[in-house]
Amino acid sequence: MAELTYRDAVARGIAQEMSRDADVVFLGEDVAKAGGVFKATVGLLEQFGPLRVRDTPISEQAILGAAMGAAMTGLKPIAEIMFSDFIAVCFDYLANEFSKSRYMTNGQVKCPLVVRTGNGGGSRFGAQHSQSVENWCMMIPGLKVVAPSTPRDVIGLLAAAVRDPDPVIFFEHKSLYATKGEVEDGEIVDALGTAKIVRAGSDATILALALMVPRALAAAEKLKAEHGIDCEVIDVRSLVPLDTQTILRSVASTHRLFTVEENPRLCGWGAELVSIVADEAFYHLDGPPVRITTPHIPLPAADFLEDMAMPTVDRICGTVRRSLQA
Amino acid sequence: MAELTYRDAVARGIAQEMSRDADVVFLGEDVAKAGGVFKATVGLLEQFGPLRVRDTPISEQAILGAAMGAAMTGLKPIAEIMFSDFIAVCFDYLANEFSKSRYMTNGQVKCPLVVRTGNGGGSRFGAQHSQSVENWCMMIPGLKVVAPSTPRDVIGLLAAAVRDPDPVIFFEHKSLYATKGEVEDGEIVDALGTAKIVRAGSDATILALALMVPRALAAAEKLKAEHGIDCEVIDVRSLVPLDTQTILRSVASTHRLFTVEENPRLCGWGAELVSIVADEAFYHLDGPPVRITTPHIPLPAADFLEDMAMPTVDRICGTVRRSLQA
Amino acid sequence: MRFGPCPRRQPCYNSAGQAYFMAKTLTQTAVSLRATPDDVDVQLRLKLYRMLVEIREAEQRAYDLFLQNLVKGTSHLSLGQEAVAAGYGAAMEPGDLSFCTYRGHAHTLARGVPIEKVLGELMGRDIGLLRGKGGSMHLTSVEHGVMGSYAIIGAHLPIACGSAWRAQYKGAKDVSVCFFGDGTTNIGAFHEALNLAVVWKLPVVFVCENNLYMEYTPIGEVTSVEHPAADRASAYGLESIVVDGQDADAVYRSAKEALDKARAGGGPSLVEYMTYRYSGHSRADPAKYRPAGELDDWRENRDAIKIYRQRMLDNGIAETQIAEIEQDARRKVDEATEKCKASPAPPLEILCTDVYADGGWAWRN
Amino acid sequence: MRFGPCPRRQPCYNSAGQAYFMAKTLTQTAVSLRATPDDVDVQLRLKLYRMLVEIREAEQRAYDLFLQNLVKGTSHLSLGQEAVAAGYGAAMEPGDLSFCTYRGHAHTLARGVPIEKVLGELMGRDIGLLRGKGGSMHLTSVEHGVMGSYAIIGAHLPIACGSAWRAQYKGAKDVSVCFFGDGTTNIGAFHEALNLAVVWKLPVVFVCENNLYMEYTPIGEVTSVEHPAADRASAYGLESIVVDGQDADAVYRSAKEALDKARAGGGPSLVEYMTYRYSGHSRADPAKYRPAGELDDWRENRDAIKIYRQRMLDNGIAETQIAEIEQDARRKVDEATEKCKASPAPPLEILCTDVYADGGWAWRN
Ligand SMILES: Cc1ncc(C[n+]2csc(CCOP(=O)(O)OP(=O)(O)O)c2C)c(N)n1
Ligand SMILES: Cc1ncc(C[n+]2csc(CCOP(=O)(O)OP(=O)(O)O)c2C)c(N)n1
Ligand SMILES: [Mg+2]
Ligand SMILES: [Mg+2]
Repeated sequence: MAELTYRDAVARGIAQEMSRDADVVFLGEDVAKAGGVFKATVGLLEQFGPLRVRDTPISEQAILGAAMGAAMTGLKPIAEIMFSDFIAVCFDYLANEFSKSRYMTNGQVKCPLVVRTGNGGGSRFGAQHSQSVENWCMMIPGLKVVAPSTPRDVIGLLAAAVRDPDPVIFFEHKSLYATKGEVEDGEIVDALGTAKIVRAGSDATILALALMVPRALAAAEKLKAEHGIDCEVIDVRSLVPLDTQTILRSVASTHRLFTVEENPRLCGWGAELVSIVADEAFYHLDGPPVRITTPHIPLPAADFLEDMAMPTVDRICGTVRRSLQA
Repeated sequence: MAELTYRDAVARGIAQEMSRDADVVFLGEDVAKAGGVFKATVGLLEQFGPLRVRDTPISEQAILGAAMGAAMTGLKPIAEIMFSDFIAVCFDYLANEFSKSRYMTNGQVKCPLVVRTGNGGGSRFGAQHSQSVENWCMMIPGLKVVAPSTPRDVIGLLAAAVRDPDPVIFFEHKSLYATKGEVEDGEIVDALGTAKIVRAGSDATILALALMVPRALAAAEKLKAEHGIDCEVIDVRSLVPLDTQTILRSVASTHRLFTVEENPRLCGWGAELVSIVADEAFYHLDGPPVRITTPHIPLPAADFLEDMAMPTVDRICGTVRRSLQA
Repeated sequence: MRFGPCPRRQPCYNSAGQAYFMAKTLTQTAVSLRATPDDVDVQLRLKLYRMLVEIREAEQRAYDLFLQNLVKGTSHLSLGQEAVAAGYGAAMEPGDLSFCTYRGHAHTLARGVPIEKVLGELMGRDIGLLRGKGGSMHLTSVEHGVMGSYAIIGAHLPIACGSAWRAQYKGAKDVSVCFFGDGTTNIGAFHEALNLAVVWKLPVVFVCENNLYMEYTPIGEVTSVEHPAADRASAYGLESIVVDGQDADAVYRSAKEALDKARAGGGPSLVEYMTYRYSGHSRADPAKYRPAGELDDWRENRDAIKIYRQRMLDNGIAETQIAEIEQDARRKVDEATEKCKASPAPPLEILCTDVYADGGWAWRN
Repeated sequence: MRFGPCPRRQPCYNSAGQAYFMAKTLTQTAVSLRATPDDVDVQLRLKLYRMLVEIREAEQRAYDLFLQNLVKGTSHLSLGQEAVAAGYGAAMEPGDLSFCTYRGHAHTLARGVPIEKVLGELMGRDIGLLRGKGGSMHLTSVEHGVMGSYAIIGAHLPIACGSAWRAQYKGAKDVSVCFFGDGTTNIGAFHEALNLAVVWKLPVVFVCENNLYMEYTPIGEVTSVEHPAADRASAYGLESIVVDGQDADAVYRSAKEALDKARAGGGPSLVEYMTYRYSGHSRADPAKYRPAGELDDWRENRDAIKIYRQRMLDNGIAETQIAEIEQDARRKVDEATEKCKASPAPPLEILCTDVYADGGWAWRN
């Protein structure tokens, strides 16, 4: 057991997989010599050498295209897209290429690759460097989508992603890089498609992802302490594959559903989850499922405004309380 | 009154707006001399000349970037992206640039532009030329999103889109180009953000868009004739702005909701609508809201497979009937 | 002529090879090529000719089949452009990898994929290479080294880089070959791929088939240089090479050169082939945008099969042997057509298979 | 030297202008420049110097403010690169339009935007140019012709084309100027924009500031040619131009030339300026990747302000007049800083305004 930052967990996770399998290679902008702009990949170049850890030009399409070409011919690349907002400049590879090639070729082509990317707000970087874009990927058939909230999950889910035979988009939250958590020694491998109940409760189910998990947890504690409302908090962790069983089971016992989404509202992952629950657990619901999201706006840069835009502990508490007491 | 194809309505709609306003310009690949690959823009070059109707290189980023730069400095460009799947190669402009510039600049920059694009399946074009990607745009704050189902709506909504001071993504359905409809003479201008009840009914509300509208209508007729089930069918038409009032009012009277989505399931527009209805009309619902979508797969090319993938009249009927009778 | 001499272009061959560079005009080249001393051996020549006519026959059949409404959807033929596919098909080693476009039937056939697999896919039948799940624009046969056909312009150039990177990393000796059109040189991915390939010195060959048109628009109207690929080579520190794409020998020799260079660790090449498509851009296109006489001129004076047939005769190959190859090709295409017609539509069970590696499509538990 | 002579490059000036082309090495250029006969008038010289020092002072202040934790988020300074922004600021006409990057404080100031508006935006205060809604990477002032600062690499090159297209279509005489870095030349949008600009002959000037680094990576390690912009000009049929970006006069003259050409209907230019940034890439970067001595060398021998100050003295401008400009700049920056510190955070009411043109954010009724 050791305490590790989320940032260091990234490097450890990559190193764990690169040590295990010589087919795992890593590429991205400023990732090698500089150790990444978030310093999340420090030491990998030194450990694995310049043939396996490669700096690229500012060419996101070339990065993902190269990752795909390498993956379909035998390697297991990890590609970094520095900020998840930049997925927009190479979206074709996620939307049309490595997501569809297995299906289109009747199973001939395999693309075991991982795209790691810095996601989310809270760093006052403004509208083009702060987005939560898990839904950009969730909506594409053929992709798997993961977003860890703890250092341990970073390692475990990254290992699962690298070992997975399908393309996995791995969202690291920029505002979590500095956070710490206990991590066991030795190899850690988790499973994709498994949500985690991080707080048991009986009055309502709160679904959250990444940075929203600690906020949902804090809100749950506050709701308990101040209002006697006992929430179950689920860290969804993996949007595709999606652990609907854990979620449906929880709703069947709490009878209420809330989602806490960092993305702007429309077509967020929470919409999909609400539609699943509303369809399949309709008669278990005692009241409307409610989504707590960033409003449907671009993120502002100024600290005060950004803080008010993203779901806060207070907003979660207020929404849950008002909704349950309605 | 005249009967017009959906295809010809596009050219008429563009011509109507270009005749009215010299600031309206039009650019895209093969749109001028060749009249577009779907022959939807035939005659515009002849009518408005090569300065206003411009063929471009295969450079989708340059097309949308140029449209944006022209829009923010005084023109009202209409840009064609030939197939909506290609939005993936220029997604940055939709996701990060013209959608966000007004907000980021505190209202200084305006981007009155329209992106027209051929959307949807049914043409046996395979997975990279057949997608329904309205949700790719709906999820981006700052964009408006429209998808007409009739020739008349093509003209009216296109006019509304061109006159709108915000960027509008205008989805034309490829499989509707050959369909015909009555269109009144003279100028036609519709309003964004208005859904249309295309069939009144009392037993369930069916929401549909574009090609799914005629299918939902056919299903409603069949449900009535064969099972006495009376469905209200709403052509959503505009995803952003969204006419939630019409939808909520309908659900409040029918007490059941179905969506018919051509997109693969996850994070489709129907998820958002279900989440809105489940939240705001929860106590009006007599049973689970159900989404009828293309399965979460890339679209196959072979005619038989493609037909089975997209929602069919039979699948809509079967789902509604089973669900109401459950 | 739409394309004239380019002062910046330097031939990279000195003596023997020079014949297959574009001279001032295509007509001159074509003439000069017929007079070129022969350095291609007979077996190779027969093989090249067989490929040329098989591709021509198969493509012509595809055209006939969609006139009969048996090919659904779209379809992009290489009629007229056969020599590029054939030249590379002959020059590539087993294990070398092809990355093609939607206009990829020819390149797929040239790697040895059975004709019925290709036609069957166009027809949406179960016999098809992809059992109908991909369609004409996505022909792929991993066992033949055809690593896919890509329908988003430019997307496969970076992908070919990745494949070449794998070869470099693993110390494998295969070369990745990426085919694309003149219009493709104007999209961003082209630029990113070329730069990366050079910086990483990857074993990849970028093959630009300049057929003068980007869909319906003459390439010169939308391109800032005369030779869309060759005039940009120097932007990546590469040599500028233009080759007569109607001469299968010229294609073969230039392909060999580029492949050898890549295999020897010399890095990427970008080669531009001047060629012409006889059919419209796709099935929907009657190609009315062509200047009068252009098509006839190419068909008459620059047809890859005519040129090659004459060269064979000039080099003493018997008319009977040539005719036999031609009959063979027709027979193969006929047989393939029958197989396809007899094949059923793909079964519904495969609609939702192979989305994920477990064979299924389950995005949830 | 990282950059040597490029054989393919042709100067586009013959005699008078030749001084401001890169000679073999920067050091030689810098020396030769000081010996150049003067052709810039005194008023312009004073204006240029004022811009240089104001930008330097403001950027230095931004740095100090983030050390005090008063600038939140990130911030990309142009310390060392002032001459490019100033040269263009002086050469551009009112009405000409600037398209900047995240490293755009300098270019924004050079168009006359008040210092407190810029610093205020960096500090997330209500006084800021965008009232805190954009942040340091998106400085925009339409009234000053600053049509935005763009933080996705390459995105603004096509946008500048569109602006130039509007000018061309409307018969307006303004020119669009697009600033970007060396690293930006490797992204696809660069290629698409350059091609379109040339094909459409647009009045746009592409200004590449080659500061030798793409973030933390030396540009040569990820670029297939020595001069990332100039060596690619020929791929678009443009002239290859490299200019000493540390010499404000050289920048001014080359800017004038490119602007005049565009205004006269001569189409686009691509100009590469050799320069250097003193600070890290962004606030988070200590810039340890630099070879020892590199920074010192630039600061000592190639500093834009030092060079220009000396030139003014050489040309008979009084030390007192120079010192007055410098004091003025410091005073202005001090005053601006105080105004910013006194400004409150933006009010919550503006959180959801200006998403759509009606002033609000309503995506539904
Ligand atoms: C990104 C993208 N934009 C546009 C298209 C539509 N399209 C298909 S083929 C084609 C023309 C390609 O021209 P070229 O590269 O010369 O190849 P050719 O078809 O002549 O072989 C276009 C524009 C596409 N498939 N992908
Ligand atoms: C599409 C995209 N990729 C990556 C980045 C991250 N990034 C920001 S600045 C930068 C380096 C840019 O280098 P250069 O063009 O030389 O400009 P400079 O910063 O040196 O002024 C990178 C990679 C980005 N903003 N956008
Ligand atoms: Mg072509
Ligand atoms: Mg730089």
